[in-house]
Amino acid sequence: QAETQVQLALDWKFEGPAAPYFAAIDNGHFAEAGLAVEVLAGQGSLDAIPKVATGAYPFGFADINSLIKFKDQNPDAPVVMVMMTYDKPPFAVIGRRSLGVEAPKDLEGKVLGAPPPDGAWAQFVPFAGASGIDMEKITVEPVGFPTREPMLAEGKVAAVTGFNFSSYLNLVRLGVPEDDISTILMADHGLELYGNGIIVNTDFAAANPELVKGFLAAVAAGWTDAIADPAAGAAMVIERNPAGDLDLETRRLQMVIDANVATPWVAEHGMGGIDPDRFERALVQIGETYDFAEAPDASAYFTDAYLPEGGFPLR
Amino acid sequence: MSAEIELRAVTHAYRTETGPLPVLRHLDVKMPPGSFTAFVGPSGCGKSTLTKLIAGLMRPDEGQVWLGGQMVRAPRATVGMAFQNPVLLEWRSILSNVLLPLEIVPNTLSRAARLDRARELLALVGLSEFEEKRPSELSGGMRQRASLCRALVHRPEVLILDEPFGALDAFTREDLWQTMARLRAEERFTAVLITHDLRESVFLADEIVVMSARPATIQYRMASRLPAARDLDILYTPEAVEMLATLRRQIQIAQGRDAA
Amino acid sequence: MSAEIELRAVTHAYRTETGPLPVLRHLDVKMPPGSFTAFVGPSGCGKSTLTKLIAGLMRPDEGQVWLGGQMVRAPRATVGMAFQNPVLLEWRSILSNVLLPLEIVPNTLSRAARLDRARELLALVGLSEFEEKRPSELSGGMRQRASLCRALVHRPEVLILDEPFGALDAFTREDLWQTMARLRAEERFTAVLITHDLRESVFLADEIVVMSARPATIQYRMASRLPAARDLDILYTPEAVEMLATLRRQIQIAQGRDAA
Amino acid sequence: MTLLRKIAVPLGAILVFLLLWEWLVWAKGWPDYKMASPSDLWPAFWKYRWLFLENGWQTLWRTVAGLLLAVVAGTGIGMVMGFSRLAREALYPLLVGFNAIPKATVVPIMALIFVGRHDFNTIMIAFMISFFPIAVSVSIGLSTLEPEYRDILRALGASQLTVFRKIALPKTLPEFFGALKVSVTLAFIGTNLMEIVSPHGRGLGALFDSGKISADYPLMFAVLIALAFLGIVLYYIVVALEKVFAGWAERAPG
Amino acid sequence: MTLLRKIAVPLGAILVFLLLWEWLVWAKGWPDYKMASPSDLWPAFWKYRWLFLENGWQTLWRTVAGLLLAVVAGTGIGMVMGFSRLAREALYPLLVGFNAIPKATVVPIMALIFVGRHDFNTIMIAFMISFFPIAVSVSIGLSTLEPEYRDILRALGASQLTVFRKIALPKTLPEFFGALKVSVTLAFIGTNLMEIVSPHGRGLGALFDSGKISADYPLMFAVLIALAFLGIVLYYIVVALEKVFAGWAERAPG
Ligand SMILES: Nc1ncnc2c1ncn2[C@@H]1O[C@H](COP(=O)(O)OP(=O)(O)OP(=O)(O)O)[C@@H](O)[C@H]1O
Ligand SMILES: Nc1ncnc2c1ncn2[C@@H]1O[C@H](COP(=O)(O)OP(=O)(O)OP(=O)(O)O)[C@@H](O)[C@H]1O
Ligand SMILES: [Mg+2]
Ligand SMILES: [Mg+2]
Repeated sequence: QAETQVQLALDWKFEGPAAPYFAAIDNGHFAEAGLAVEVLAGQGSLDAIPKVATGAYPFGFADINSLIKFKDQNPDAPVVMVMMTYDKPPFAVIGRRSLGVEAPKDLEGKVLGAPPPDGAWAQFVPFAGASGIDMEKITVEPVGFPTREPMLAEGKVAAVTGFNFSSYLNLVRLGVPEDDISTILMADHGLELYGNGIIVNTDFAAANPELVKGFLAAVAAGWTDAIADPAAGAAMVIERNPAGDLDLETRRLQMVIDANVATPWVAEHGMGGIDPDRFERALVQIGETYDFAEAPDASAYFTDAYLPEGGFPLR
Repeated sequence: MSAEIELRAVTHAYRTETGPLPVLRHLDVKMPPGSFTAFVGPSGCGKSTLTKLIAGLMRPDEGQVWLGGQMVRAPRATVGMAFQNPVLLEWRSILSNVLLPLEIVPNTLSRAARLDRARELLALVGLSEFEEKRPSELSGGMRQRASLCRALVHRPEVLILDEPFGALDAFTREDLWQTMARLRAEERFTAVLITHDLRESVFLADEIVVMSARPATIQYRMASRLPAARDLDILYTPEAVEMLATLRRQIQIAQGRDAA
Repeated sequence: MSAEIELRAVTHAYRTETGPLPVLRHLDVKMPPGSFTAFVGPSGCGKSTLTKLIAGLMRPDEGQVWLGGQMVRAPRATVGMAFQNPVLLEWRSILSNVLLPLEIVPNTLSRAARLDRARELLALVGLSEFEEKRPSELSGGMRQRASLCRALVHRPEVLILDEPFGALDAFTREDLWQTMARLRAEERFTAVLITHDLRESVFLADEIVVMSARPATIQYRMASRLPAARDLDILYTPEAVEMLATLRRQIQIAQGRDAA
Repeated sequence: MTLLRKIAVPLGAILVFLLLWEWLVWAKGWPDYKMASPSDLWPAFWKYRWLFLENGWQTLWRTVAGLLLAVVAGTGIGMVMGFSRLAREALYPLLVGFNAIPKATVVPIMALIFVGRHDFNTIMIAFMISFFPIAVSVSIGLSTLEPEYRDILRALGASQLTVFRKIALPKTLPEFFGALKVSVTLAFIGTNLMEIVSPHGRGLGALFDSGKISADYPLMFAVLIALAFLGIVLYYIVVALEKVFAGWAERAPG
Repeated sequence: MTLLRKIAVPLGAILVFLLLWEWLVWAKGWPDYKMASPSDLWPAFWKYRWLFLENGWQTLWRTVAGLLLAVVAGTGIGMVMGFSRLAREALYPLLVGFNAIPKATVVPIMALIFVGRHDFNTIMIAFMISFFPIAVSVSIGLSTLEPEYRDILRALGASQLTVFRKIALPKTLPEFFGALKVSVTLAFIGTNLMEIVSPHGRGLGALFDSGKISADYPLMFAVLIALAFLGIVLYYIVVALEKVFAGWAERAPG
C-alpha cells in the first residue's frame, strides 16, 4: 500500500528532543500508519506556525503560547494544536548557587540577564507574580542570546532566563560545575502555561482525520521508544545531524523527558491532552503581558478531537 | 562608392549654462560625389562642430545635412571619421583598434581579408612595427596615424578628417598627403578635411572653404586651379603660390584683422 | 628665476612585451639659464619621452638630467609643463584648471592674486570669455591654449612645451609666438620646446636641436643667428630663410631620406 | 520642471511598486503571515508611530556612525591598495575572505568580546559589513588612473596624497558614490543584524523582534518598510552630498 | 618570478594574519567559546573532512548559480539605468530600499512562498543579495562614459547595445570586476543565510548549525574559515576571468 507523504515542521534544529519523530520513522511507527514523514528543522515557533498555517506543511511542532498570540492576530489562520507534548513548558530561570540563586525569591536584589525577545523572559512577569517576586528589586540586564550563558559563567549576572535544557547544558559546556547550576523551572513555581505540542493545518485535518490520528499515535509511540531508550533515540538524531554530539543530545533528551514531558499529570492522565481549567488560568496569565485583540477562546487553540480517550499512555 | 554631401542653411548653437553659444550660421555648401573639400578657419570657429553635424552625431538647430540624397538624422555606417583628438581604445592593440569599424559595419569580409586591409593601411602610415602595441605605447603622432587608418578601414563613402596630421612633422605629413591622394584615386570617397595648414588644403582639396570667426559663416570659397594629379612640387607652382596668398589674406579677414 | 638644464649621456628604452624599444641614445645637451631650445625630429623619435625625462616623470636608463645644478630624481615644483595631449580636468572650469598648479606648488599668493594671474594668462591666449566653461565645451585648439596657461601660471623656472600650438591655425599660432616671446622677456624661464613647425622653432628658439629617427640621437644643432628681439617679419630675412632651409635638409637626413 | 521631475519620477516608481505589491497579495489571497500588503501596514505604523520614530532614530544614528567609519577606513584601505601593488595582492584575498564570512555569525563573537557595549558593537558590525565596496572602488579608481592625469600633478612634484585628493578622488567620484550607495544598504543590514541576532532592545530590529513575539505580521512588514524608507532617505542624502561635492569641484577653489 | 610573487604575497599575508590571530587569542587567553584560535581548527577540519568537502560543494554551487544570475540580471538592470536617466531616477530608490531590507528577514518569506524548493530559494537569496553592486557599477560605467569614446562607434551608426559591448563594458571592466568581487562575498553571505535561517540540512550553513547545537566552537570557527576560503577561491576565479576577458580584448578579435 502506498504511503502518504507528509511533512513535520519542527520549531528548532535537530536536537535530542527531536528523537521521538526519528524513532517513529526508524522504528516503523509512521509506516504502520501508512505515512512517509519528512521532518524539517526550524527557527523557532514563529517559523513553524506560518509554515503550517499557510498549508505549506500539514504538521508542525510549536509553542502553544506563540500559537495563541498568532491566532489572536490572525483569527482565520487554519491552524490548531492537536497534541500537547511539553506539559511543563521549558521556560526557566537558570542561576548559580555560588551567586546565591537557588529559589525564585533569591532573584531579588540580583542582576538577571534576559534577551528581550527570549521566550522564557516573555513569561517572567506571570512567573514573578505567581511566585511572589518583587520585580522592582530585580535589575534586568538585556543581554544578547550569544552572550547570555557566557555572562552567567563569568558571573556578570547572577541568573538568566532561558530554556531549562538549553541554558543548563550550555553552562556545563562553558565549564560551570553542575552542582553550581540551579534550574528554576517556572512551571514549578506557579506558571500555569503549557509548552510545545503538535500543530496541524485544520483544513488538512478536516480532510484527513484518520491520517492525523494515526500520525499522533505514531508520534506517541516514538516518545515511548525515546523514553525507554534515550541513548538510542539520541543516536537517531545524530544520524541526521552530521557534527552532533551523542552524549550531549542524550542528556538533552533525558532532561526534556524528565522535566517537561513525563510529568506527574501526564503519568496520571496520559500524554497529549490538556487540563481545561489550567488552560483557562494560563490564558489569564498570558493576558498579564499581552493585550488580546479579542477575548481568548480556548477551543481555537487546542482540540483533543484527534486524541484517543485518555490520551496516550507513556509506558 | 561615394556620396554627395550637402549643407542646407545649417545653423547651430551650443546650449551652455550662460545661454546659447551660436557657432555656425547659415552654412550652404554642396560637395559633389568624389570631391575633396577642405575647411579652414580660426581656432574655435566651429570646424569640429561642422564635422559632427555631417557625421550625424548632432542635429543642426536649423537647416539640414544631406548625404547621398538622404537627409541625415542619425549617423550611418558609410561614414569614416578621424576625430581631432584621436581616442584609441586602450584595451585593444593598435591593429585591433583599426579593425573596430569592421566589427560594427555590416560587411562580408573574411577575417583574413579584414586583417589584410588593416595591415595594409597601417603599413601605409608607417606603423607596421606597432600593430601589436597598445595605444599608450605610441607617440602622439603615431596615434593620430592609427586613428586615420581606423577612419579608412571600412572603405567609407564619406571620409571626415578633423586635423588628421596636426601632430606630425613636416615630412611625415607630406608623405601622408601623398598617401591620401593615392587612396582617394583608388577608393573614391567624398572627403571633408578640417585643417589649419593652408599648404595641406591646397595640395589635397578640390575646393577650399574659409570659415569666419564664431559664429562661423562661409567667408570665402576657392575652387582649386591645380590639375588633379599632383606631386609635392606643385605647391611651388605660381597657381599654388597665388592660392596660398589668397587664403592667407582671407583668413586674416576671417579673424577680424585688416587684410591690408 | 631660471635654471640651467643639462642632459648628460641620456639613454632610454621602453620595456615592451616584445623586448626593449630603444628611444633615446646618448643625448648630451646643455641649455643655459634663460635659454630657449627647440627640439625637432620625426614623429615617434622620442621627443615627448625627452620632455618627461627632463620633467623628472621618468628616470633615464643611463645618464643623468640636471636642473639648476641638481640631478633630477623626481619631479619638482619649479617646472611648468604643457603636454602634447592637453588633458584638462572635466570637473573643473577652465579657470580652475589653470589655477590647479597654484594649489599644489608652495606659494604665498593671495586668492585674488592667483585669480588675477590666471585670468591674465587666459586673456593673453584669447580665452577670457571661456573662463567659467568646462573643458568639454572648448574646441581642440582652445584646450591647448588653456593647457599652456596651466603650464605658465606658477611662473616656473623651467618651461617644457610639447607641441603647444599643434592644433592652432596659422594666425592664432603666430599671435601666440609673439605672446611667448613677450612672456619670456618678462618671466625669464628656461624653455624647452618640442615642435614640428620649423618656422616656429626658428622664430622662438636660441638653439634648435634636430633629432634623428628612433633611437634618437642628436643629429644636428643650430644656434640661432637672429637677434634677440624678433617680430614676425624676421622669418623673411635671409638668415631665417637659410636657417629654415638647413633645418629642412637636416630633418630629411634624420628621416633617412637622401638630403640630396 | 526638472526638480518636479526629480521628485515625481521616484515617487511615481515607488507608488507603482506599492500598487503592484497590493495587487499581488490581493490576487493571490495571501494571508498576513505569508505576506502583508501595503494597506495593512498603515494601522501598524500609526499604532506604533512613537516607537517607529524612536527606534528608527536609534537604528539610523548607529548606521550612519558605522557608515562614516566605513567611509574613512574604506578610503584609507582603498588608498593603500590603490597605490601599492604589493598591498593590493596581499590584502585583497584577506578582505574577500573576511567579507565572505556571514556577518550574522560574527555578531555573537563581537557580542562576546565586547560584552554589553551595544552601541559600539552595532556600529562595528555596520562598519565591517559596509567598508569593502568603498575600499574596492577607491583602490580601483587609483590603480586605473590614466598616467596622463597623474602626470599633470606629478610634474609639479605633488605628493601621492595630493594626486589622490585633486585628481584620483574627483575623477572616481561617480564610482565612489556608487560604492557608497551600496554601502548604505549594507550598513543598514549590519545594524539590524546586531539588533536581531544579539538583541539589546533598541532600534528597528528590536521592534521587529517584538512584532515577532506577538506574531504581529503587519508590524514586522512595517518595520521592513521603515528600514527600506530609511535606506532611501540615506540614499538621497548621499545623492545630495554627491551634488555638493561635485559643486565644490565645479567652482574655482581657493 | 612574478608568478611566484603573485602566489607568495597573498599566502604570506594570510599566514601573517593567522599568526596574529593565534597570538591574539593566546595573549588574551580567550576560551574557545569566545574565539577559537587557528591551531584549534585543524582537528575540526580533519575530523569532519568529508562533511566539509560535501557541504562546501553544496554551498559553492548554489553561490555560483546565484552569482551568475546576479551578473546577468545586474548587468541588465545596470544597462537600463545607465542608458536611461528616467529609469535611473525611478529605479535607484526602489533598489536601495529593497537592498536596505535585511535579507535574513526575507528568507522566511521566500521559504513560505516557494515551499520546499530549497535550491531555488537559496540561489534566489544569493542572487538578491549580490546583484546590486553589479547593477550600480554597470549603470555608472554607462552613464559616465565620455562622449569621445561613445562617438567613435556612434559615428558608424552602431546601436546602443554595440556601444555597450565594444566600448562601455570593456572600459568599465575594472569597475565591473571590482563590483563582482564585492558580489562574490555577498553571494556567499546569501547562500549561508538561507542555509542557517531556513535550514534544509545542506551546505556549510548546516554544518555551522550543527556545530552550534553541540556548542562545538572550533567546528563553528572552522566553518567560517571554510567560507572565507571558498570566498577566496571564487575571488581568484574572478581574477582569472578578469585576465581571460582582458586577454580576449587584447587580441585582434575576429
Ligand atoms: N560640447 C560643447 N558644449 C558647448 N560649447 C561647445 C561644445 N563644443 C564646442 N563648443 C564651443 O563651440 C565653438 C566651436 O567649437 P569647435 O570645436 O567646433 O571649434 P573648431 O573650429 O574645431 O576649433 P579648433 O580649431 O580649435 O579645433 C567653441 O567656441 C567651443 O567653445
Ligand atoms: N609608454 C610607452 N611604452 C612603450 N613605448 C612607448 C611609450 N611611450 C612612447 N613609446 C614609444 O617610444 C617612441 C617615442 O615616443 P615619443 O612619444 O617620445 O615620440 P615623439 O617624438 O614625441 O613623437 P610625436 O612627434 O609623434 O609625438 C615611440 O616609438 C613610441 O612607440
Ligand atoms: Mg576642432
Ligand atoms: Mg610626442
